Amino acid sequence: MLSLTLAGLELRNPIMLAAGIMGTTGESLKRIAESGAGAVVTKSVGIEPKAGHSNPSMIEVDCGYLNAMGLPNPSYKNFQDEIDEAKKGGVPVIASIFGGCSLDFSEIAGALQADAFELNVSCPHAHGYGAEIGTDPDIVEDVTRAVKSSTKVPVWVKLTPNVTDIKSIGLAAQRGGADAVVAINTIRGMAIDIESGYPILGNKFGGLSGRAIKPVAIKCVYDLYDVLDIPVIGVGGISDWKDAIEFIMAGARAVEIGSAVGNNINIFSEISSCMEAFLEEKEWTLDEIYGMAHEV
Amino acid sequence: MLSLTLAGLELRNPIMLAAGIMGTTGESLKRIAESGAGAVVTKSVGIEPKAGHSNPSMIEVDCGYLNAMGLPNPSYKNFQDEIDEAKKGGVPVIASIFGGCSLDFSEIAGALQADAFELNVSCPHAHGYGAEIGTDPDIVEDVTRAVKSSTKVPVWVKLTPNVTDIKSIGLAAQRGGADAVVAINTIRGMAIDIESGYPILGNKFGGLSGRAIKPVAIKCVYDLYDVLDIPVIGVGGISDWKDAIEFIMAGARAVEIGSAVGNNINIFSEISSCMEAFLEEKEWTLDEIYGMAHEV
Amino acid sequence: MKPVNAVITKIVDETPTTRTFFFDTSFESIPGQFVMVWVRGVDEIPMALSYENAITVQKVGPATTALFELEECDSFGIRGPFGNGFELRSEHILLVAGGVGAAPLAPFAEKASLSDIAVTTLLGAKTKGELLFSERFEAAGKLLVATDDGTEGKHGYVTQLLAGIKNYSQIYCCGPEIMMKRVLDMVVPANAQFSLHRYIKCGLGVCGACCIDGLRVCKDGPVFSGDILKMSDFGVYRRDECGRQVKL
Amino acid sequence: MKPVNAVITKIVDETPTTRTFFFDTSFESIPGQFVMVWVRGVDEIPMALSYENAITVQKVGPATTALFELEECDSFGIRGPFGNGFELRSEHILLVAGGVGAAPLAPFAEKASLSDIAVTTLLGAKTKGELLFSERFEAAGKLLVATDDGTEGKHGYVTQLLAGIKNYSQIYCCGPEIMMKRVLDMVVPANAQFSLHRYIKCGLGVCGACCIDGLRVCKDGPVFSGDILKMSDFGVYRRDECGRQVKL
Ligand SMILES: Cc1cc2nc3c(=O)[nH]c(=O)nc-3n(C[C@H](O)[C@H](O)[C@H](O)COP(=O)(O)OP(=O)(O)OC[C@H]3O[C@@H](n4cnc5c(N)ncnc54)[C@H](O)[C@@H]3O)c2cc1C
Ligand SMILES: Cc1cc2nc3c(=O)[nH]c(=O)nc-3n(C[C@H](O)[C@H](O)[C@H](O)COP(=O)(O)OP(=O)(O)OC[C@H]3O[C@@H](n4cnc5c(N)ncnc54)[C@H](O)[C@@H]3O)c2cc1C
Ligand SMILES: Cc1cc2nc3c(=O)[nH]c(=O)nc-3n(C[C@H](O)[C@H](O)[C@H](O)COP(=O)(O)O)c2cc1C
Ligand SMILES: Cc1cc2nc3c(=O)[nH]c(=O)nc-3n(C[C@H](O)[C@H](O)[C@H](O)COP(=O)(O)O)c2cc1C
Ligand code: FES
Ligand code: FES
Repeated sequence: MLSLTLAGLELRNPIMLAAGIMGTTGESLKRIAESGAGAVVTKSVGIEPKAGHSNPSMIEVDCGYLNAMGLPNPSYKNFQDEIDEAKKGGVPVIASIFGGCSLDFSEIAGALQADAFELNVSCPHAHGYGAEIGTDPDIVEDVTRAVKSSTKVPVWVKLTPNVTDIKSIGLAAQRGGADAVVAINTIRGMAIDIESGYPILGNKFGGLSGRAIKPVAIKCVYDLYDVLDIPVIGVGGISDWKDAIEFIMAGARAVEIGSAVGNNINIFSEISSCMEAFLEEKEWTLDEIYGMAHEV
Repeated sequence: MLSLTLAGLELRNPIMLAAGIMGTTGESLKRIAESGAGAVVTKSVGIEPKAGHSNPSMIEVDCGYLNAMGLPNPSYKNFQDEIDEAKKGGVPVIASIFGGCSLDFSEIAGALQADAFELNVSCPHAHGYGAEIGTDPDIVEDVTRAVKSSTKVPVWVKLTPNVTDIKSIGLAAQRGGADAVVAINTIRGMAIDIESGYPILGNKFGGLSGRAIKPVAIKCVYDLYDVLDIPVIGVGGISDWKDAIEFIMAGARAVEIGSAVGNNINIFSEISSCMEAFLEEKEWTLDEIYGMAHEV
Repeated sequence: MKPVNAVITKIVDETPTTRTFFFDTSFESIPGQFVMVWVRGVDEIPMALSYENAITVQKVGPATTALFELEECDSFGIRGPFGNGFELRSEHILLVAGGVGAAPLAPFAEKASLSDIAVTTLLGAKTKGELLFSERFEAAGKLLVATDDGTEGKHGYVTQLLAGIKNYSQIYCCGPEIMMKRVLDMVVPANAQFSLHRYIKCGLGVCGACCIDGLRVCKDGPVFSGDILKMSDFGVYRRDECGRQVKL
Repeated sequence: MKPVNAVITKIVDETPTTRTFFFDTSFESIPGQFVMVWVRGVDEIPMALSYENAITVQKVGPATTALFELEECDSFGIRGPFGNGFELRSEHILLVAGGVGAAPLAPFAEKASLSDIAVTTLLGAKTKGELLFSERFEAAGKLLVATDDGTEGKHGYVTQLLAGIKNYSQIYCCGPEIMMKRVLDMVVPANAQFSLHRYIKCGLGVCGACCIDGLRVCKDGPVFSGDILKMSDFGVYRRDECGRQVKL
């Protein structure tokens, strides 16, 4: 009863693994698929292998995490095997990709076989990538269009909340031909060690994820749902089934889970079954609660 | 040992009350002053009396609060008495003011007697006010200049984090003649009641405050410190002395506390004394830790 | 906390203007504490808990009218309990309730009588039919009644009953502020507790909308000792939604 | 949690390449768990706790070299403990330690001997001077030594000692992966626990950088039972910082 078609992909449930979480190896993606996720998104891969920022690259803060991994990845050239292994999990595998310009993006999308692509134009701590691109509607439109013309599979665009108006970026992605948008990537943030004055992260600043950001993500999804014709995929701070329901009511067709996987690798099946029980008790369908907050 | 001069104001300590917190009545401001704050900022007042958004106007979320008060205020015309009463607390009283254009702002600043003005161009849920103004550098510069020419006391500009680049807004305030900037106001956010699908706040969405936003505020302060010559005042998620130290190390000359006052009205004196003890133990002065995160 | 969903299990007409709504969740609370009742799409308003699982509502404006339109199985949101509640002390206590001010005092009377404390209640209302919870007060101790129109008990204000009462050591009062002010003027302030009504916005002690003399009704109150109120705006003016002073 | 400040109270030179740093905070931990040690301005790296308030560091690259430059009263950041640690079971246990792999095994030997479990340790190193914690292992039970250059004990690999040992029911192993792989091939997998080394980035079980066969060394490990490792990449390849497979 949770199955759905999301921009052309058949999903057994709308609870997916977010990019950058246990997504570097095929086996770890497979493990998540087997643990109940409706689909899995890989770590963002780029043109060349990258080691990422130096450690500490992720720390716990009040009600969330700060990370500045720095997009470590083996490059797309070493990644098809991982995707193929991940496919054995039996659910769609979405390749998250990043680049410095539309050529990078289309090179990667043209070369990889995946069930869909998620364009990371939203990582807040990668110099020359991510949000440095994703805050400009024209570039987002351009990148999206380039990827669309180099692949036949659905293309999702992952948005940054670190903008004055996320709707304009979502609309740009839609104009570029995106099949869905994903909101949100992490929020720029920073923590300082008061014993020494040092910024804690190796990269000094990073992106805030986890429960702290849920209200911000809900608002972004709500706003995007209002202006877009393509589906919105919600991500940011989901840690239980209630959060997932809240996103769907805000207007998310499906959701992704990141940080919360760390402490609960069974979160996908747990959320699915609790969500089913809730819908049953309320006598609601997934379709009925989709965007419900806009109708009341 | 915590006393300082902040943009012309003598403060006994750098821990101030933030705008909108127990700031509507002179007596409540006085109470906070007497409980140890270095200065108090009033509720933002505008041209006409405003009742604000309907309730619920503030709710608790994970690690923070969402509020959409809607700038309820008695108008500046009914406010001088409150400021005068607040002054009996013996610390500087900063009048927070808002308006729809520079004329509004200068009318209010010209009429009120206060120790300084804080311009609210950053409230995320007031239609035609606040962040709808504060996301445009030109308007911010214009409003700041207008207020500067209608008052002799220091003018602080309070910034919204809901922008692609807060530095550009801070620079605009500085160009307009601001004596300090205050960062940050709340972050746009929203929560939905999954039992009914209703957005919980009367205004549907609001601003996120409290511990959840501290890393975001720290990053804003850090960035502003880098580019501005005028002092930065830090606010957002401070709930203990360690948070206050973290802000000062990030580059805040002083801090303001909002949400945390609700559960701990003695927070000002508690933070001051713990901060003193910490500095003593470390053999550091307030000046030495100011901006420390930029030097390591 | 966010509002929890409270499904109405029973509605009781108490008086022509007052209804009790029982719901499917219970709150452990000290009588005098309040909850914020969210009538979805309309407003959220403060209400005392008149039972651990009920509120008793007087219909006065938009939100309470919307509540009156609800039926069994309908629901509203509730968060709380908030505030401090009445502090139970002394051997013999006197309750003074005016109108719907009886709502927080009825469970308090029951709590006191369970602790073997002698409870005398002075209950006032406009007219006989508006007397709220008289059976509950009677069951908990002694009850004296006053009505403005003389249809039951003393003809006049509840404060007129007060003069004749001796022998209590703590007084608990809830009702219109003017009436509470009159009570305060008649008793030893330190021996009296008053549950105040101010415009509640956040309910969390943050915004300051409910402040009286710097004290937050939602957090430091709603119950205040008379000696604190002696030196305050109490009985003189309230604040409207904008924060303006309004003469009472 | 954020890193806590650990002030160095004592530095002990264990071997020419290995130093123990004692600090002013203690961690309650299961031997085999690790902490993330933040050398400010340089890097943050995983280290086993060799005592409840110490780490024992082999100098191999930038971060460990920076650690070696620290003196008493200097400090670094620590967060943890992370991971699962060795599970103590059986009456008679065998520890197999190679090089700095002795760091988590020494406190484990002490814990086991306190529980009256018979402990036999096979300790290997390149050369005599690099044998780590031999006194601690000796004090906790029986110790057999092997050195690559024959300067002490058996001339050869520690695994060569293994053949002669009987009578243990659980084996605990930490050292270079190649050596651990050899051990795994010689024993009943289900009776052996191995502490793995993978590149640790987040340390929180989130990023997946440390995954081996889908299992997270930082969260599901670093200690894994031999029967889990039998079917994995163990001993075949590791991943570099970019996530690329690298043959061991
Ligand atoms: C601590 C406390 C406990 C209360 N307990 C009860 C109770 O048990 N039963 C009961 O019937 N009433 C109680 N009230 C009063 C009740 O909250 C108001 O009657 C209700 O808010 C009216 O809302 P309305 O929209 O129907 O009327 P409106 O026309 O909006 O207002 C009518 C009156 O209620 C006041 N009011 C409106 N909104 C609020 C608000 N957010 N906070 C405070 N006052 C408000 C107005 O100022 C006005 O005086 C209590 C009030 C407080 C402060
Ligand atoms: C669970 C665990 C416990 C460990 N316990 C100890 C111990 O008690 N004593 C000890 O001396 N060493 C221990 N190590 C190894 C130690 O972490 C590395 O020696 C150290 O990270 C080297 O850093 P470097 O900058 O000095 O050297 P580099 O030149 O950066 O690296 C040298 C080697 O260490 C590895 N390394 C570097 N960074 C990391 C990292 N973040 N995570 C994992 N490996 C890394 C590299 O892959 C390389 O193989 C442990 C490792 C793990 C995974
Ligand atoms: C450790 C870590 C690594 C991440 N890596 C990526 C990435 O490579 N690409 C990407 O688009 N988002 C990445 N993200 C962002 C997440 O996919 C997600 O958008 C964000 O964390 C918010 O969701 P959460 O609160 O559920 O974690 C990463 C997040 C974390 C915590
Ligand atoms: C209930 C409430 C009311 C507020 N009202 C105002 C206001 O009138 N003007 C303003 O500039 N900021 C207002 N703010 C923002 C705070 O001053 C502060 O910037 C923000 O809450 C972040 O700080 P905190 O995390 O310490 O609360 C308000 C915040 C809250 C929670
Ligand atoms: S209503 Fe906000 S402080 Fe009481
Ligand atoms: S290092 Fe990130 S999951 Fe283990």
